[in-house]
Amino acid sequence: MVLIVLFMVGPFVPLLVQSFAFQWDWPNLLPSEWWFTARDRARLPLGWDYVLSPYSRLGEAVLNTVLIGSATTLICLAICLPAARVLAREDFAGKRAFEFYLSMPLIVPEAAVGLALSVMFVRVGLAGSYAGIIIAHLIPTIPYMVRMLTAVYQGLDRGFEEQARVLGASRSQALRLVTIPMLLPGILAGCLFTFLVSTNLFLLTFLLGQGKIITLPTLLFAKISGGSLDASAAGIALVATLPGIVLLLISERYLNGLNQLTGR
Amino acid sequence: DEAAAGFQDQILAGDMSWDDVLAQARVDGEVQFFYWGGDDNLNVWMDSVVAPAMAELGISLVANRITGTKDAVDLVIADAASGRTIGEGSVDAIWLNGENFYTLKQQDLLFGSFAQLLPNAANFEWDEADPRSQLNLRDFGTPTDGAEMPWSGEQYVCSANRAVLPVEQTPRTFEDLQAYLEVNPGKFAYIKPPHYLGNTFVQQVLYAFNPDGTGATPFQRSIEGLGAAELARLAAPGFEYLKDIEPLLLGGPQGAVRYPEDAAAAEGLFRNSEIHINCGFGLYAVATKRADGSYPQTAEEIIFPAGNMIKNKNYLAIPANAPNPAAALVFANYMSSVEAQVTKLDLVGYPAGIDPWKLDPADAAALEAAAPAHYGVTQDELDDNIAPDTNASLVEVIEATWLEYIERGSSLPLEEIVANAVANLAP
Amino acid sequence: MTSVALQGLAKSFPGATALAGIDLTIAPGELVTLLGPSGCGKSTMLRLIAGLDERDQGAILFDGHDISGLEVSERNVGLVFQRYALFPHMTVRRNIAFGLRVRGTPDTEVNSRVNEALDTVQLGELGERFPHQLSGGQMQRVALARTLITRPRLLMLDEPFAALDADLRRQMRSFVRDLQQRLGLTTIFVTHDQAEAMEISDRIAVMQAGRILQVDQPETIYHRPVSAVVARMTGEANLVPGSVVGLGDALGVELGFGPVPLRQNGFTPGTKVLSLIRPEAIAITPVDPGDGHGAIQSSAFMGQSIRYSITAGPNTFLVDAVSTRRLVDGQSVLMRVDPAHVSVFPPANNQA
Amino acid sequence: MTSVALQGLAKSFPGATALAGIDLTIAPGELVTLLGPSGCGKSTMLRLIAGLDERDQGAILFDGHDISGLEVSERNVGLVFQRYALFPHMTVRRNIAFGLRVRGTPDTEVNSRVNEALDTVQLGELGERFPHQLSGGQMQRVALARTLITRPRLLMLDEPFAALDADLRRQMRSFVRDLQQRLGLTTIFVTHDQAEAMEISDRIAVMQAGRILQVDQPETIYHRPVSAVVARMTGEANLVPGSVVGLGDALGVELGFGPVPLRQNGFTPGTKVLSLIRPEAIAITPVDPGDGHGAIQSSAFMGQSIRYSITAGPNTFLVDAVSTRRLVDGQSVLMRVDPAHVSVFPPANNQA
Amino acid sequence: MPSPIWRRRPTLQRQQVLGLLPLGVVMIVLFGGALALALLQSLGFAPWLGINSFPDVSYFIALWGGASFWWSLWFTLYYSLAATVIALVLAILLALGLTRAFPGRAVFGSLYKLPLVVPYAVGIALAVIMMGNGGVLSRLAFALGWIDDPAQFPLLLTTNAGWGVIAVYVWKQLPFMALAIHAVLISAGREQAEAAAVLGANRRQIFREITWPQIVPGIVSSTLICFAFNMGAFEAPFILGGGFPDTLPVMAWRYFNDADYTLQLQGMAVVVSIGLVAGMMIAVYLATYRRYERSLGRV
Ligand SMILES: Nc1ncnc2c1ncn2[C@@H]1O[C@H](COP(=O)(O)OP(=O)(O)OP(=O)(O)O)[C@@H](O)[C@H]1O
Ligand SMILES: Nc1ncnc2c1ncn2[C@@H]1O[C@H](COP(=O)(O)OP(=O)(O)OP(=O)(O)O)[C@@H](O)[C@H]1O
Ligand SMILES: [Mg+2]
Ligand SMILES: [Mg+2]
Repeated sequence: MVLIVLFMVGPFVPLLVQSFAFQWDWPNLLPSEWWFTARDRARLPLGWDYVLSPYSRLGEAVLNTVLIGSATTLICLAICLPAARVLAREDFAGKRAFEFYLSMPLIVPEAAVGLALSVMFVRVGLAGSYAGIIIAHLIPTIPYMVRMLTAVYQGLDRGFEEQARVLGASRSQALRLVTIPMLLPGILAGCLFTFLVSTNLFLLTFLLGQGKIITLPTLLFAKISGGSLDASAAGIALVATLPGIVLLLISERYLNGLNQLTGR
Repeated sequence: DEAAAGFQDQILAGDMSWDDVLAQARVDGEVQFFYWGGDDNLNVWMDSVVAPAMAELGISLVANRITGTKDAVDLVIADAASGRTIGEGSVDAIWLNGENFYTLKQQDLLFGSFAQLLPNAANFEWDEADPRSQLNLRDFGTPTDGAEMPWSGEQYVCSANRAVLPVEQTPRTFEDLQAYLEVNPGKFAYIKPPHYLGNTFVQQVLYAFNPDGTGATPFQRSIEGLGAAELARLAAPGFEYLKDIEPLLLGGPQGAVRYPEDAAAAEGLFRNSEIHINCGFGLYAVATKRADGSYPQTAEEIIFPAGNMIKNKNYLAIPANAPNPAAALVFANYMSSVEAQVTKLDLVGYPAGIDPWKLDPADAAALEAAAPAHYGVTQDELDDNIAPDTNASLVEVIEATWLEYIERGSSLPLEEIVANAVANLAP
Repeated sequence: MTSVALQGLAKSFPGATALAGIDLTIAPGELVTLLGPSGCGKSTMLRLIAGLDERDQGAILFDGHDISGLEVSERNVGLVFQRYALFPHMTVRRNIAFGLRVRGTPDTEVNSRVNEALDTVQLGELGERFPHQLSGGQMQRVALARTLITRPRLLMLDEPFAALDADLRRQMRSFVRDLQQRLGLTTIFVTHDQAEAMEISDRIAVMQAGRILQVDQPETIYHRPVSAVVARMTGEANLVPGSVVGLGDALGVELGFGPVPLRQNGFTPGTKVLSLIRPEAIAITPVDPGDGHGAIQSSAFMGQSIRYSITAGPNTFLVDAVSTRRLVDGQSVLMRVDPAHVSVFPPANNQA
Repeated sequence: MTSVALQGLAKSFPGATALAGIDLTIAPGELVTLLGPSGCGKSTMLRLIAGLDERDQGAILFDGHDISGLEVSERNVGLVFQRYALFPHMTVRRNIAFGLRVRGTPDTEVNSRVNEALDTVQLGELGERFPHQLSGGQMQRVALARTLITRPRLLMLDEPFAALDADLRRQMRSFVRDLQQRLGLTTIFVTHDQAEAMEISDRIAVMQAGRILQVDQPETIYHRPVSAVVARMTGEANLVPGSVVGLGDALGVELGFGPVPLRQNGFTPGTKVLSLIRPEAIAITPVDPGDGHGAIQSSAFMGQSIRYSITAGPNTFLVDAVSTRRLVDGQSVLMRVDPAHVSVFPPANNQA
Repeated sequence: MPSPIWRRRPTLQRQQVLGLLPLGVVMIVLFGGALALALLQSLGFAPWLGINSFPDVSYFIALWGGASFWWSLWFTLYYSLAATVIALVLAILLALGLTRAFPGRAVFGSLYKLPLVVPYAVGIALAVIMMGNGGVLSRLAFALGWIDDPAQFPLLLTTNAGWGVIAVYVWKQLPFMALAIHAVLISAGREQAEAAAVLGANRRQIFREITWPQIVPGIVSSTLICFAFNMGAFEAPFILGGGFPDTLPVMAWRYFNDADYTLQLQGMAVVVSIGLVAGMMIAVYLATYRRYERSLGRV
């Protein structure tokens, strides 16, 4: 157990060290010179100075990541919520097939979708645009959102809505005053996870962003694609970890963890 | 876009004053520039020096950092394929050279012959008669035809870590290197082709082992001119050498040769003394990399491979479907200004793309003053060992040959491999 | 106070006929209980009346007016579900206020009526709690208050106490009954517990498989069920096969311990019948072996009474006797039964 | 047949004392019921005996041997959970066979014993079904069979019928009792339903807050509870405050309808006491107004009996009378009580 | 004799359709369109590149005819499967561990989810810094005196043995699986396990007979998702893989980035092949699982 957790969070320690290193050569276990002692000599921003400067484009990447993630989440929610209601409550011909189709994006390679979409999007002018990326992000996020919302809806006894109706509430009042508030924790968890999936997507963003739209994963990928890691890459990797940590804390604190994620 | 097409016709016909171009550029308002974003120093310079300068001209510079120059070329092609012509594409300017320029040129996707129309064309040597004009007129052997503007010079320079490699053991030739590796197996690696740095290393090997002893010269010809069989003959000894040293390269002694993927990876190996010599483009690399911590403080430049250190230039090209062609021209003009060249040399350490002898003395002096220091070698020694690039049409063939012969370890005779590569690459 | 009439109400689901033609009239202020096994259509009937499901056939009349065309929210009925369906995200107060708020009642009135309702169900202090902070009985009372506050024309309670334990159930039973009588609410109560039905109802409608078998007052249902099925559904029952015999100028029925006069008419002697005798209707007296009608097989102490199993002739009878002193197994007993408490059913009737 | 002894058994959880020193001895073949409200520690006791939780203090002896050191799987006890805990992924057969299979019993023996067990619980044909294809009562019987097949030394049933409806519950009660007696199994049965406890037990242990208040036979518990608390927990009870009076040379207690001779000793006249009279212990006779001890306030038909609420003097009595004919509200009645059925408790005892 | 109905409520049918419509449209147009396009392109339909030889299986023939495809397929499968299996074993251990009470479980229980919420690229960065020959592990080995030159450290990254790729997958997916399994264990409660214990089952028997069937559905769905993802993943094998022969997604990528644009169709054929192989494996897996489920009475 301890080993497993060490395996999962332990590597963040050297990453942190690397981000503060100026020179850290093999076989030293600590840098021979730290970034803060070297920074005065440097003519251009080094390490964290670079990471936190506008030149690193980190701010832009964070902003894009959050923006795309939020928009994807909202649209995904708007599409999936009504569908989840039907899927959770009704039975209809072809339902199983439809549900299977909905989970297909989980098993179809991202590369296939990304490469095909980029061909499509170039033709309709969506490539390299926020709209294009957001639309593309819907594909891998929908299966999760639908699953989670369906589970949430299944967990909600129809009785509550019916009770509201019997008490004199109109359909919309029942939805507004009873159904939505009761679904809220589940909806939030779904949104959280969708946001997470979206912010973790690399290939789709990369293929459809055409280098014009950078997000945390694409920025970091560009930094480490050669298979090496300098101080500024380490810094960016750490920053790229932050949104996840924030979401994790929120979900652990307020939403009974990510447990709903496993829907069924 | 008819307006843009009109502009293109006018400017290329020389019917337009620079002031008109400037005015039109302000109308364009922005310029979409695509460049390899893997160098933090360059990024800083681009954002802190170039962007403000462009803003002063009323143009906002959108500097798109890409991981591979080819991505931008692909974009141009994809745009063109979906019917976007001048004024409608998404790329205004690309920092490129060699293959990528060759591709655009082949596909007829370049804006036109603009280079000599720019005011700062005065900073370059265009006289065919002067051999020093070669790098402005030809890019990897491909005539530039003014479709791209020289922007930066580069020279392939290797560095040694003096902490592990004493001066007296420093190799000057490939044979020296092999001897060194016999004693220190695994302590060298070159970047994996088709990365251009890897390609460059391979080209230098081919020059050095040219069986005719004519060095780079035959490699200046295009593949049509040279022919596959002749290329195979010229390249065979070089490839033999590459094959021979493979077991002595990084990881070779352990049975699994490793070619680093890019410059950053190679630098990491060099920092950790996994390799003793690191090669790449970068006349002033030691200075800049010592300063930013990516090289050990004991790194020095060396002369290797003596006489075959490829020197070239890289360029700014404007695609045929540039959305803001006027702004792109203004941008290209700025980038070849003395001011831009001086700050670039100073901050990024990229050698000047303009030709000092064409400048007035004050400017030339400023440029010289801005140049970072050399460690272990002098500028003259470096100047004395240069060689030209290989013709772009050969590069792809050589690259494919390397992949087949070295990486995949094909047992086919080299001639056949080269022939296949040529056949495959024919459109 | 509203009268309710169901006329030929029918409803099928794919694969199941939930209601097969129900006729039932409920007087204003009356509490009618639907008693029947799981799946017999009790909930379906309530849902049709509330408008939550759509009837296939028949009419639902409130005070003589057909309400079928009205939306759920317009019917103004109260329906308390088995598992309360309290809104977990609202405090007790807000739960109770819900019906008024959706009607746009002004806040001040809402407030005073909520207070009143809280008092009615004796939960004055718990207004600010959330449902999960309440006990089962308290939740049930909130559910009641929430429904009552809208002054429904008809109150419907669907197995409201099913989730409560035995004691609480008994308490809530009388609480609901008192409230209903005090407010004079026309009420339909659903249960499958006969004791509950007996105790709480003005009339009981015994249901099976989507039909009403009998509607009557509890005493009538208990003592004069129309069929053996109803008899079994309404309490422990000795159902003894036998035949009608002439007993002087009247008729009697042979039970295994001597013929008993029959209060029902219309049988001819010799007819095979099934006789119903409730366990507590048999009185036993210990006698010497040989003198009795039968012998005690086993007994179980049940608190209030002792249940004996007694073999008499070919039949075995359950007999409940008040638990004064317990007779030992094997004891011979004389058995007596009040003829007023014997019912017989013709064989045809035994199927229903 | 195993005897079980608990000695000073205690267990605390963070924030709750579940058991505060339990002493209890169970004879071989005896069925002892734990009766008590939710949270009084019934389940905890079973879990300690089974070894699922570890005791804080005390000893558990089987046939005089301390078993505390044994693993759960080595204790060979049977525990049937409230919600059965059938293995949903195994057929009925495999569920039942489980205990034998994990012991490595040969297949042929497993088979024959499973068949036997299926017969015992009368589920012969359902062997290939999965739990979700069974009704509640059937699941319960599978759970029983699964436990019985391992021939446990001690059978423990934790509210086994809580999830069943009233009728099924009554059926299962006698089923389990029969089985237990037939197999002679030492058994601990847990319930919070007093009627169930009365009917099924050899002895009842009445529990509250981690302690046993009284262990006795059902009759004793019902008629001679040691405290008012036990009285209330074991059935409907009239608990009337009054004082001890001299009654000739014996003692009596004033109940509101004349003094009743007291069968208990040790009280001095004038002592304030609480008297227990069960509702069915009072006999009433309708009389003319003015002649009676009290008047009927209200009545409820309960099937077997009619429950009257009768005011006599300062007290209100619940009286259960067999439902022959129902007296009207307001009717004056004479009240009589069998002195053998009156218990009194000293005030100190009323708290416990 | 139905009485007049004044106002009809909208039928459920129409509401259903309306509810499903937006989702259906997005999924069918976007996702379905992308799939169709990929398929078309792999069969020679790409008029925008001036190619239209549809239907034309030559791209598949060329692809499947070369040994390198099969090598790539092998590596793709190997990385995906090895990572999934390793992650699964660790995840089961972790999930079982988390059901026990121990000091610090709360922190522990949150900490292990960290990889779940960070991008793969971060995991790759961690692999680079830990596992490279100049990385932290190598330095630790030096500090322990096991090696004295980075070259002596076993090659973990950029090798076809794929340690780095597998490590990143495991790192990222272990929490996902553990979470799924843990959630199942929590919702299943301890009752069944306790019942089994009382019936005489020991720990091992309880795991095999009770716990395993409980967690199998969670295992299947999470391994399925992870395996499919691994089959199509690009970043990790691109950066940490051993180079030629690359995994199939990287191979597709290289085709797409080749100077020869017609190779894009070849790339699509690769991508479609991935989908086919993954689909086949998943179908077999699901069929096996269904059979198992049926034996457990779950339909
Ligand atoms: N929505 C539905 N779809 C299909 N069948 C249904 C539906 N609702 C009820 N039924 C069927 O209609 C019949 C009557 O169901 P109903 O719920 O009215 O029974 P009930 O008497 O309330 O039973 P219980 O005591 O279990 O609540 C049952 O056979 C049931 O299966
Ligand atoms: N695992 C536990 N952790 C903390 N407290 C517990 C635990 N198990 C039981 N308790 C507490 O111990 C006390 C006795 O619980 P127990 O389950 O034995 O009651 P019970 O008599 O079986 O009640 P019920 O009738 O509701 O089943 C209760 O206060 C309960 O809250
Ligand atoms: Mg119902
Ligand atoms: Mg319990």
